[in-house]
Amino acid sequence: MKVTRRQFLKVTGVTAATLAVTDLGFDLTATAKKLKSVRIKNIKPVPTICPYCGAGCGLVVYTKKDVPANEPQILSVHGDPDHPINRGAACSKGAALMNIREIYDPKTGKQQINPKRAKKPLYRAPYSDKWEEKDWDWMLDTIAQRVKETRDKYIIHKENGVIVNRLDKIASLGGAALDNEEVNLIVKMNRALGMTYVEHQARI
Amino acid sequence: MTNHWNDLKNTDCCLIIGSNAAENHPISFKWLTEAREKRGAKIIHVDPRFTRTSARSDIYAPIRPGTDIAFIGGMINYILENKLYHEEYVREYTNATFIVKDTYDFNDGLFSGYDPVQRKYDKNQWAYEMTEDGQYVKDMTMQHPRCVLQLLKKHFSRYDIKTVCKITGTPENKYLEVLKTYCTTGAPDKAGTIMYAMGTTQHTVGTQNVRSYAILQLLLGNMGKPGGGVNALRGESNVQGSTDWALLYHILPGYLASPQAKHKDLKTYLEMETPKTGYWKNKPKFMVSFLKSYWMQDDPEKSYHYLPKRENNKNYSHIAMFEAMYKNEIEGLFIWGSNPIVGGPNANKEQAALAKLKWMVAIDLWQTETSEFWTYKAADRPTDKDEYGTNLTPDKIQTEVFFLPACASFEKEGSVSNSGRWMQYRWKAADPVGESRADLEIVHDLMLRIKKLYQGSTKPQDEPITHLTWDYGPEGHPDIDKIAREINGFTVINGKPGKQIANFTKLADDGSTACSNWIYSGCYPDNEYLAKRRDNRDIAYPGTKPIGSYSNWAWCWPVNRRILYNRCSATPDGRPWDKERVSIFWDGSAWVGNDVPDFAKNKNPNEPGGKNAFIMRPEEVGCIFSACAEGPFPEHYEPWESPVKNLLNSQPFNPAIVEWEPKKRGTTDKYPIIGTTYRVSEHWQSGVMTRMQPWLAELVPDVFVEMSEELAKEKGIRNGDKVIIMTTRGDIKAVACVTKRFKPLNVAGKKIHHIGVLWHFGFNGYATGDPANRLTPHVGDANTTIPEYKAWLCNIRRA
Amino acid sequence: MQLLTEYREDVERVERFNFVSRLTHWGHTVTFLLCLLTGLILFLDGVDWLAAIFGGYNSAGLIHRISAVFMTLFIIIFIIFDFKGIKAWIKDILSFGKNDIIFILKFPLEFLGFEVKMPPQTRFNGGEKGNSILTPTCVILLVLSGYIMWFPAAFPPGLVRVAYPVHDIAMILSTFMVCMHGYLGSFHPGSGESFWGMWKGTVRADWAKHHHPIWYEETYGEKKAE
Amino acid sequence: MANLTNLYDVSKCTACRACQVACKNWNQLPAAIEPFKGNYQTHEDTNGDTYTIVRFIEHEDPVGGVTWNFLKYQCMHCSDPACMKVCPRGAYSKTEWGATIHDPDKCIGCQYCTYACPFGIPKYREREDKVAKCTLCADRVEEGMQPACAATCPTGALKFGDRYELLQYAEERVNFLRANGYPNATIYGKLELGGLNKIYILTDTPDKFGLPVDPKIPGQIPFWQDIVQPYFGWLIPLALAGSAVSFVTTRLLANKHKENKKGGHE
Repeated sequence: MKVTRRQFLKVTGVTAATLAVTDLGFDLTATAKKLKSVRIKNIKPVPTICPYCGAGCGLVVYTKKDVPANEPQILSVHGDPDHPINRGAACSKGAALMNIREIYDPKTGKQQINPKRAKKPLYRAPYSDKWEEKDWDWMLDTIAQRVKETRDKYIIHKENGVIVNRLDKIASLGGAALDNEEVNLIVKMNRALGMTYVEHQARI
Repeated sequence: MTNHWNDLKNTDCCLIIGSNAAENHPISFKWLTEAREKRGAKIIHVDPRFTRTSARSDIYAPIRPGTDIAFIGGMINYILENKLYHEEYVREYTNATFIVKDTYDFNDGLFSGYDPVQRKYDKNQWAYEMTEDGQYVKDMTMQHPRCVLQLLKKHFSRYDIKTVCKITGTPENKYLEVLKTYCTTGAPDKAGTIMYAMGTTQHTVGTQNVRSYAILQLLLGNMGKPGGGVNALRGESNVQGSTDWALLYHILPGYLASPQAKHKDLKTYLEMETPKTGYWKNKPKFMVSFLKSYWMQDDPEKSYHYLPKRENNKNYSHIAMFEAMYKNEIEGLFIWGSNPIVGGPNANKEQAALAKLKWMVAIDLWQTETSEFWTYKAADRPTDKDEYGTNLTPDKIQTEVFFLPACASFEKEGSVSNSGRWMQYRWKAADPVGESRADLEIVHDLMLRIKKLYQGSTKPQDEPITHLTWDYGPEGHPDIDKIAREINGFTVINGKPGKQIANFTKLADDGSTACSNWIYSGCYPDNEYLAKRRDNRDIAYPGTKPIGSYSNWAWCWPVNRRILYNRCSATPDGRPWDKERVSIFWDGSAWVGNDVPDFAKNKNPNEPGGKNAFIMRPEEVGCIFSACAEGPFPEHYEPWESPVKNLLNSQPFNPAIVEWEPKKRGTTDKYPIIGTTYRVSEHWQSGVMTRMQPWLAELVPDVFVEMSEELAKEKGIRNGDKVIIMTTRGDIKAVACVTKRFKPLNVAGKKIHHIGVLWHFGFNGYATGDPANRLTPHVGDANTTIPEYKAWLCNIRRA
Repeated sequence: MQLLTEYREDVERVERFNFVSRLTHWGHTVTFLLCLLTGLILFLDGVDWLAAIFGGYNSAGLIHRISAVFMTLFIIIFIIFDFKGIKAWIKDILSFGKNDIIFILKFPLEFLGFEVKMPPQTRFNGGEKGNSILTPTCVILLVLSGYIMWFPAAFPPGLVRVAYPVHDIAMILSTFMVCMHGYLGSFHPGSGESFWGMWKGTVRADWAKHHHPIWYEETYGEKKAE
Repeated sequence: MANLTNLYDVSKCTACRACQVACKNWNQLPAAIEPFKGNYQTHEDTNGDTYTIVRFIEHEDPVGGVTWNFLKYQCMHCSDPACMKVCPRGAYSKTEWGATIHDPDKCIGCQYCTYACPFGIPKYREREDKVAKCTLCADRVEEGMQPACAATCPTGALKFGDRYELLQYAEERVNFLRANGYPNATIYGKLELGGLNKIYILTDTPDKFGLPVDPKIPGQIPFWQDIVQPYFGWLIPLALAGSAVSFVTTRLLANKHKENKKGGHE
C-alpha cells in the first residue's frame, strides 16, 4: 500500500474529517496480519457534548444496539472528528466518558455497569443511619408534600402593602451541568414557588 | 468568553492569568499551539503555581495569590507611561475621553463616598459630567485632568515596577519580560487575548481583577478583535447556560435583575431597571415576554407580582444561603447535581448547616458526599478540631433526605452552552442506568404534582402556581421540543402560542410575545432547532480569509454572534484593523464579514453613534471607568487573610466586602503560610463525577498538597508523607507533593511560603480524601460574593 | 538381545546407595524428564504436538513449574536427610585424580564396547565424578535460574536476563549428561550392576570389588574392619 | 510499504494524559489504581493494564530555572524487536507497516520479552497469565483510523502518519526549537536501535526524559538467541546418537568377545 500525501494529511487530522468517522481514506485491509476486527465498524456513533468543562468539545458514543438498559451498551467513546472545537480530540476526562456508565472490572477485565451509579430513589428518614429504597411515585409525592407544607407555612404574600410572594425557607442549589431545557424548567419551578435562595456553581 | 475557543488561534499573544488552561481546559492549548506554530504567538502564564500550563508557556511569571490588580495595575501604568496604548481605539471606543465629576476622589485606598459603617460607597460621587441636554461631556484630546484617561494615569502612577514586584513577589526581570511581550499587542494590527478562570474571580477583589483585565484590553485595543478579548474559561459544561438561565438569586433569565421589594410593580421595575441609552433600553420587551412565557394567560402587570420579590439589598448568595441555613433560617433544600460539602467554601460549616435542614432533596448520578452528609463517614476528621459542630452522628441529624437518581448527559437529550456561548445539542446515546431519570423528567413530574396539590386553591399567594403555564405534556416524559420553542419565543394569540419569532428584535412589551430567555431568542426561529446544526465548514466572506467562526455549527447567543463587540475589530470608519483577520467591516451600505455584526447592520460609521461599539452599555463605549462596589478603578487590596500589609494603602482588605465571620480571620502568628486551592486535569470540580470513575481515579488517586522543597525542609516533611493542613476553620489530611515547581516568594524582602491543595476530594468514590474546602473561609467578593478560595492563611505539619 | 544385566540374589551383595540417595535420584529422574519435555516445548519451535501431550501450552507450563517445585523439594530432602552422604559424595568427587583422568581418556573405547584395562576407581569412577560435578551443578543452576524466571519481579532485571541463557545452557548440558548417564546406567552392557545399585540399593560384592576397588576396600574391605 | 508511526512532540504535550485514558478506552483495559506517591505520575511504569503512561520529570538549573518535562512512554515498535526475538511461542510479529503486535492467544505469560526489551515494555497481566503491550492500535489503523492516543491528543503533540514524512517534519521542528530556546532539542527514534517505529521530538537530551541515550538490546539476548538456542542444542541429539551407536557397537563387540560379561561402568 502506498500512502499518498493527501492520505497522510487525512491520517494526521490536518484536513477536517467528513461525517464518516471511520473513513480516513486509505486501505490497509490487505495486510496479512489477522486482528480482531474493529468493534465499532458499521456502527453509527451518536454525537454528544462533553459534560465537563466549558469548552464544549464534541464526543461521539458508539453503542451496541438491542442490549437491555441495565447491561453494558457502550463500545467506545471518541472525540468527535467533525467538531470544530476539538477535531476528534478529547482530554483525559472526555476520553473517560464511558466510565460514567460502564467500567472494566480490574479482577476479570469484564465490562460492567459502574457499580457506583445510583440506580434507585433512596430515602433517609430523620435520625436514621441508612438509606431505604423507595419508588419514584412515593418520592415525588412526598417531596411535593414537603414543598407544600413548608411553602404554605412560610410564604410571604404581602409586605408593607406590596405583593412580594417571597419564600425564603426553601433553597435551590446547583444545575451547572444540566441542559438548558432543564435549567429553564428548574428556574421556572423555583420562581413560581416564590424561592429567593436560588444559587448554583457560577457563584462558587 | 467575549470570543470563543477556535478564535484563540488568531491571537498574537495570550496572557493566561488566574487560570491553569492546559490542565482545566485542555482544548484551549490546541488552538494556542496552532497560534504559536502558525503565527509565532507567545504564551504568558502568570500564576502562583508552576503548572502544566507554565510548562508549555513561553514566559512563566510567579505571582503571590491575590495580587492580580497590582500585577495588571503595573502593566497599565507601564502602557500609559510609555504610550503603548492604541490611541485611536481608546479615543473612539472607550470612555477615556469622558469627564468625571469633581466629586470623584481617591485617597489612601478609599474612593470618595465611602460609608465605613455600611462598608458601602455612594456611587453617585463618581458620575460623569453631563451637559444640560443629557449628553456626556468629553475631551477628545484626553488631556483634561478629570477625563478618564488622566484619572487612570493618576490612579495607577503608584503602580511602578518596583512596588508591583514587591507586592506580587514576581522577579523583576520576569515582570519586565511580561510587560514587553504583552504590551506589543497595542499595535493596531495585533491582537492579544487574556484567558482567566477561577484564579481571578475567587478573591475578595475578584470583580476588580476582571475589571483590570478589561481596562488593559481596552487600552491595547484588544476587545472585539479576532484573537483578542477577555475570555473567562468556564468550568462546567453548562455553567454558561445555567447562568444565562439565572440559577442565581439576583437575576432572571437573560440577565434581567430579579425584582426586589422596592420594585413594587412592573412599571416601577421597568422604570428603575431600564437605562435610557444603549441596547438595554429594550428591557421592557424582554421582561414582559419573559413574564408571558411563565404565565401566558395573565396580564404581565399582574403576573409580575407572581415573581418573588426579594428583600431590598439582601444578599441571597451561596455563602449567605449557608449562613442562613446554619442559623436555622432555611427548612428545605433542592440540590441539583451539586456537592457543597466538598465544593462550598468553609465546607465544615456548610456540612453543619445541612444538618439544620428539615428536608433535603438531592438529585445526582451518584451518592455525593452532600447526599450522605448524615453518615458516620461524613463526620470523620483527621484531628479533634470541630469549629462548627460537624462531628454529628446520624442519630443527632434530623434532616430527611430524598435522593433521586439522575441519568448521565449522554443518557438523555438537550442542549448546553459552552464558554464561547455556543448552544450545542447532545443526543441520547445510551439508556439510563437502573431507574435513573433525566432531570428534565424529574422537575416536570415534580412540578405537575405540586400543581396538583394546589389545584383549586383560591389563595392569592398560590396563583403563581395555579396560573403557571406548564404545558409540556403529561407526566413521564416532557416534550423537549416545546421547551426549546418557548426558549426561542413565539407570538401569543389568545393566551396560546402562535408563530415562532425570528429573534429578540421581534419581541414586544405589550404581551403579544412570549420568550423565556431573550438572549437565546433566535435559536429556534422556524422549524429547526439551530443548536442541532452540524455543518463544520469555516466559510469566509468573499475577499477575506476564514477566521474560525464556524457560523453554521450549532448556534451561539446573541443572534449567532461569535465574537462580542466585533464593531471594534474595524477602524472607526469601518475598515478592518488587520486584513488577515477580518471579523466585520463596512462595505459602504452595510456591516458584513465573517460574523454577525454586534451593531446595527446598516448603521453608517459616519452617522451619529456610528462608532459606538459597545451597544450594551448606556455610554455605548467600553468602560475604563466603571462603578463597581469598591470603586470605579481597581485598587490593590490584600486578601482577607494575608501575611503582609498592603504597600499601596492602609486598608487591611477590600473595604466594601461583607465580613461573615470576623473571628475566623486567621493571622500570621499561627497561620503564616499562604494557602490556595486548585484543580487538576484529571478530576472535575468536587470530583463527584471523576472520583467515581476508575480510569480517572487511577490518574490522581489521592488529595495532595504541593509545597516547595524549602518549606518541606523547614517542616521536616518528605515527598509522599501524610501531612495535616490547618486553618481557623478546620484541618485536613493530605499527601505531600514536594516539588521544585513551588518556590517561596520574596514579598517586600520577606520570604513567604505558599502551598496549594487539590479540592476535588471527598469520602466517596474510587479515590477518596479530605475536602480542601474545609480550610477555605466564608468571605466573598464585594460585588458577586464569590468566595475567596484562592488566598487564605494556614499552617502545615507532618501527620 | 538382553537389555539389562540380571539381578542376582544368589551372590553376596553390598549396599551402594542408601534410600535417600535413591529417592533423590529417581525423584530427580522423573521431575527432570517432566521439566525437560515440558521445557522443550518452548526451546524447540513447532512442537505443538509435544504441548498437546501435556494438554496445551498452559498446562505444560503448569506441569513444568510443579515438577520444578518437586525437584527442589528432592534436593532439600536430600540435604536434610543425608547430609553425611552428600559430604562423602562431595569428598569423593573432590578426590578427582590421575586415575580418573586416565579413566576418562580411555572411556570412549569402553563406551563403544572395546575391552579396556582401567585404573582402580574410588566409589565413583572418573566418568561418574564428571557427571556428579556437571549434572547437579546444572540442576542447581536450572533451579535457581528457573525461580528467577518464574518470579522476575523479585530480582534485578540484569539477573533475569542472564537467567534465560543460563537456564538453556544448563538444560542442554544436563540433558546431554542425562542421556549419557541414562544409557550407561542402564542399557550399556558394562554398566550391569550399577543400575541395580541405584534401583535396589545393593550391588554384587564381586562387581564392586572389580569396578570400585578403592571404595570397596574402604567400605567393606579389611581396612574398614579395622 | 511505507512505515506508519506516531510522532510525539514533547514541546506540545500538556500531559493531560488523555492518551493514557483513550488507550484504556480503546483497548478495554481496567484501571490499575495505585496510591499517590508524591508525583503526578502515579504509575512508575507501564503495567499489564496500562500500555502507555506519561512521565513527569522536574529539572532545575541555575540559568534556565525549573522545567517540567513530560514524556509519553509506551512500546517503541522497534524495527528488529527483542521481544519478537525471544518469544518462545512466536507471539510477536511485525505488521508490514511497522507495528510490533502481540498475539495473546499464543502468549503463555513467560515474560521473556519483558526482560529482553530495552525499554521494559511488555508487561505481565496477572488475571490472564499473559503479557500485554501497546499495539499501535493496529486494529484501528488497518481499518483506516488513527491510533487512539493520536486521535485523542488535544494539542496535536501526537501525530500519526508516514514515518518518512513525519521525520522530515520532525527535522524542521527540531531546527525551530533549537533556534527558539531549546538548544539541545533533538529527535529520538530516528537512529536508535536502527530506527524505532516511534519518533520523539525532544526539547532536551533524552536522559532528561528518562529515555536511554543509546538503547541497546541487552548483550545476553543475542548470545542466548543467536548462539545458545541454535547451536548448543545439538549436544542433545549428539548424546542420543552416541548412545545409539554404543548400544549397537557394544553388543556387536560383546558378541565377538563373549567374555566381556563382567565388565562395564555406568
